[in-house]
Amino acid sequence: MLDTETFHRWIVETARLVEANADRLTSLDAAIGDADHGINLRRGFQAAVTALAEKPAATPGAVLATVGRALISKTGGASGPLYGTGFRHASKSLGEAAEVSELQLGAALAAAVAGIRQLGAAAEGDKTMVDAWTPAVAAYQSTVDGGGALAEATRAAADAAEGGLRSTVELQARKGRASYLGPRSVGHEDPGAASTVLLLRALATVTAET
Amino acid sequence: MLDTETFHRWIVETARLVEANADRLTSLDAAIGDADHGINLRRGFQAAVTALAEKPAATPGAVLATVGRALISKTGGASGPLYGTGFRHASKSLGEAAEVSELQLGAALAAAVAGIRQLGAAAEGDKTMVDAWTPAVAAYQSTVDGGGALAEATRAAADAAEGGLRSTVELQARKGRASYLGPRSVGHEDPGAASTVLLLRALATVTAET
Amino acid sequence: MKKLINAPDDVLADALAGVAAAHPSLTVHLDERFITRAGGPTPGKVGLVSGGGSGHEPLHGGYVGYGMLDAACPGEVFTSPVPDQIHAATTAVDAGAGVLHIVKNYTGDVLNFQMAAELADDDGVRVESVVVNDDVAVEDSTWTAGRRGTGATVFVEKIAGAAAERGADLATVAALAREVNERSRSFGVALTPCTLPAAGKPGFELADDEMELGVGIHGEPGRSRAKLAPAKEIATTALEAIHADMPLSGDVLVMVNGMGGTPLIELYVVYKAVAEWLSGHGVTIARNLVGNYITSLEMAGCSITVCRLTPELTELWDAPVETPGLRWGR
Amino acid sequence: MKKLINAPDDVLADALAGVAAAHPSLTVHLDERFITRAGGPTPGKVGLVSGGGSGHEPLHGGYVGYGMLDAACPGEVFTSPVPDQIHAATTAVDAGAGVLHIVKNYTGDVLNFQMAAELADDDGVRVESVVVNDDVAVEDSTWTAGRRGTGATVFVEKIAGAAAERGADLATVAALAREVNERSRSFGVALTPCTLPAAGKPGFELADDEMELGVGIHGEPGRSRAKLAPAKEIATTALEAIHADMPLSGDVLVMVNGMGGTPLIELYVVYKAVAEWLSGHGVTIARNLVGNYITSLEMAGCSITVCRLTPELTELWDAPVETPGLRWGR
Ligand SMILES: Nc1ncnc2c1ncn2[C@@H]1O[C@H](COP(=O)(O)OP(=O)(O)O)[C@@H](O)[C@H]1O
Ligand SMILES: Nc1ncnc2c1ncn2[C@@H]1O[C@H](COP(=O)(O)OP(=O)(O)O)[C@@H](O)[C@H]1O
Ligand SMILES: [Mg+2]
Ligand SMILES: [Mg+2]
Ligand SMILES: [Mg+2]
Ligand SMILES: [Mg+2]
Repeated sequence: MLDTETFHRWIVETARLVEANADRLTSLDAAIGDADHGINLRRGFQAAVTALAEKPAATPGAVLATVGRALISKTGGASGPLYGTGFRHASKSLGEAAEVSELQLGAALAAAVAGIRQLGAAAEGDKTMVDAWTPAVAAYQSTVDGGGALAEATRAAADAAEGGLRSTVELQARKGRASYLGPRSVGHEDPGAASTVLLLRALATVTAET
Repeated sequence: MLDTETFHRWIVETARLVEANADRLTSLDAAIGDADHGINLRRGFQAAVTALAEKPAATPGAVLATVGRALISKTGGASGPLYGTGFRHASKSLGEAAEVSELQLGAALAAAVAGIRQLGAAAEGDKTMVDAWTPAVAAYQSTVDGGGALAEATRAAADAAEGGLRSTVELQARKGRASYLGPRSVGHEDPGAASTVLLLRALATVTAET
Repeated sequence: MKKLINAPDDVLADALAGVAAAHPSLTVHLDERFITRAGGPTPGKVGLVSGGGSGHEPLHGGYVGYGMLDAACPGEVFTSPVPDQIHAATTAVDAGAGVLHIVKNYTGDVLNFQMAAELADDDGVRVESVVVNDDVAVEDSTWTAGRRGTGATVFVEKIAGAAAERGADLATVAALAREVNERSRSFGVALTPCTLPAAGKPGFELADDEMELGVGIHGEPGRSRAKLAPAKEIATTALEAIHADMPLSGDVLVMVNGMGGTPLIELYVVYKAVAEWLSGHGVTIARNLVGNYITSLEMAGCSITVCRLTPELTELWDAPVETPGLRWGR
Repeated sequence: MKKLINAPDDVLADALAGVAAAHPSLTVHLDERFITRAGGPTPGKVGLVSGGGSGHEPLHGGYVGYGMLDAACPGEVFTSPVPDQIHAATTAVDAGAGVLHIVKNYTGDVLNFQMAAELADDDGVRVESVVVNDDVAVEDSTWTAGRRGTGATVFVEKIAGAAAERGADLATVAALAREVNERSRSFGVALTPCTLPAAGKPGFELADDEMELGVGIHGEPGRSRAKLAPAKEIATTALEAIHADMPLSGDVLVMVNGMGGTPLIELYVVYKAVAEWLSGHGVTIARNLVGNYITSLEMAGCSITVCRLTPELTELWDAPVETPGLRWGR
């Protein structure tokens, strides 16, 4: 079971990874977008960490609601509303639960990706963060379904996200700013997929000992 | 004695030298001015050559009047009115004469520099074209006074102008755009003094065989 | 990176404070990050709210004022504004007649305005949105995010603003805004890249003899790289791309827009080429703008926007406007 | 060199043709190289003629129109106009009340305007000249060519233009122009050099972390090279130089002017710093301009100009003006 504290640590760890990788994310975005993804997410996750510090959340769901709200309010760009909506949907899925089981976490992750897909209208193969989220959620689910431990499932999710990220290199973008490039978008990793890997890697890290 | 044709060739030769040295003149102006002296003079002397070709002048004085008018009309900058006025004063000094003696040429050169000094209000030592003109006219005069031939006198004038040019390196500008630099104008040749050398070198060339 | 700034993170806050100090006709809500007319909402008038990433000045804050916008929401440099600030601006300018959101077609802008519209709707404010998508450099297909919104935004804001000022209702103002957008097309060319203050290095690279054809206003790559060409050829490339997409005829409104780092003298050189191409194709320039109206930081280059006018659009274009960026008739 | 041009030698001719095509309110005399108001001279009004090297647009051609100039004489890029064109413009705008020449203090401009004034005098046209010399970056001593004329030219043209429009006579208009010049000071800073089209390479060089303090509008070197500093420090340096030369107090008109390659967002960052410095020194900004008003091709940087207003000057500043570069009140 994951407690509120673990969710809090997830966000702090994500913010740390985003900070450490901000330049890389921005460079990826420079290649096929407008060179601000790292800057946007750094601003967004710093705001999320600050919001959690200022008004500590009582439940895992409340953590995610605060994070979603902060991301929407502070990130801007395409990624802000998308990640923010993802966290809000995940939060709703968790409801008032004080502790979260691996099944509940799986449902929350599925809710997140559903929210993102609904808002952005992107399908798998469109070369967006959805290409990292979708296999990650599937890998998590099948690990849990196969009786795997939570730590195993989150690691599988992060690994699958990484696979999804790699798969975006070959793809031509059909959503977001990179789609303006048409065929010239091929040959580059999608920045949003890259940040999704960080998010899930952070989750694997904070749940590694559970 | 110098005929109209020689005066015409003087201007053509000057235009050629200005063209060949335009980049150097512009670089000198870049250091202490606004990087256009070669461009200005090229435009001016091309216009002078064209004007002479379109409407051939009948006397040496008419050649210089046409040149003065063309320089004033087409050069712009500080150098246009200054050189133009110099040529016009020289023209007036020559009057209607069909041929010009070394004495008459000496008077014309003296008139040119007087016209330039009057318009620009620059004295020797102000780091302007006057620093090349003044010793050149003096050298011409003393060569002629000493019984030297015309060819000798024009060569002496060109050499003295070159000496004057070199003397400008050490000077601090007190007139023209370079004066805005104050002490920072020291250490560079004055572009107008450099173009004056070309003008007098051209005169020496076309009078070498007289 | 050479910029007249204090610190990369302070650029927007400092610039907004500068706008506040410079323009008594505007109220700059520094904390909430939006700009309104100083007088508050005009009773009974439809409110016009636009916004987008900063770095395109005078767009959008410079177009707040009589005859144009009621509010502008500047995002971080090249980053769409967030729903909160758009929501706050929308509520602030609503005078009961509803609010039109003028949104450039970028996923980020569209999503953030959409969220803001939902928040405003919860407050009972009627919101219509028009999405500007005039850039012919990118394909408009159901398989992409569609065309980008660029220069036509200035036309939409001016003409819809004039209609709103005359008392047109929300549906009419929105329909006019969409009409202007549909009748407008743009094409941009970059000679140099630009540098986001927070990034510190150029967003893309161009060789000394290269230009980017079809560049986006955030420095997004365009249709192709090409060898730098004379202004006349560049104008022809742009106009042919526009003409291929929307055949030009009759009276047009033309904007030759500088991207921030291009001197006005060059824009006039381009304008000459544009005027000659159009008159050679039987098209009449009835109105024009030459200058920096929608920029991309210090990018060198220009964009050309053409709007096929109708008598109604011409009349609304001519109506008085009084903003820091566009002013005539008062 | 990356420029939107056709050929270096055609820049001015092409740009003038572009100005002619863009502005029906202007008549561009393409062969004689001067720009007048389309309507011809205003009977009984003192004519205002300015001019100078091109590359500073909108100065001067962009300031021809109601309430400002009657004619502008553009020289080649960064080169003063020649007497012929100034003479032709002077004759063209004389409506019997005489003509004021507004000349920036550079030897070339002064000499060429002086020759033109003599030619006009021969034609019986009364000419007065005012020489603008507001740049505090260079020493004003009898041992130099004196101060350079920069940003104050915009103020002189606007205020003298308003007085002429109201029917003031030549002596009065000239006296006002001199008063504005005497009450104005400027200081400029360059972050990058600019390139003359005909030269093909930058007129000077600056390291990646350097700026030129006190730069001239033709890229002339200034007081000193310094390490690039925050906008606030740059504004302080400029204002202290101005204040040391002409103590500031009371109401002022301030211009934060972009040199051509600086985005507007940065000018607002500078304006904030300027406003704070002035209010910290008890000086009130009564009027301001923020934008590109007197440029140096694509140079990045800005200049700050301050004019100590009087009630009369303020009123004349506020008077209607209708030019491509400055417009309000009609
Ligand atoms: N419609 C969409 N659906 C899902 N993800 C999207 C969509 N559009 C963009 N993205 C994601 O957002 C990322 C870009 O985010 P960011 O650079 O922060 O925003 P912006 O494109 O507005 O500058 C892309 O790499 C992509 O993963
Ligand atoms: N007052 C003056 N008297 C004599 N010569 C001058 C004066 N002012 C400038 N010059 C000369 O003109 C030269 C510069 O000419 P040019 O570059 O063509 O004009 P500008 O300075 O207007 O750009 C200087 O190098 C200097 O020799
Ligand atoms: Mg981006
Ligand atoms: Mg020069
Ligand atoms: Mg962005
Ligand atoms: Mg010059």
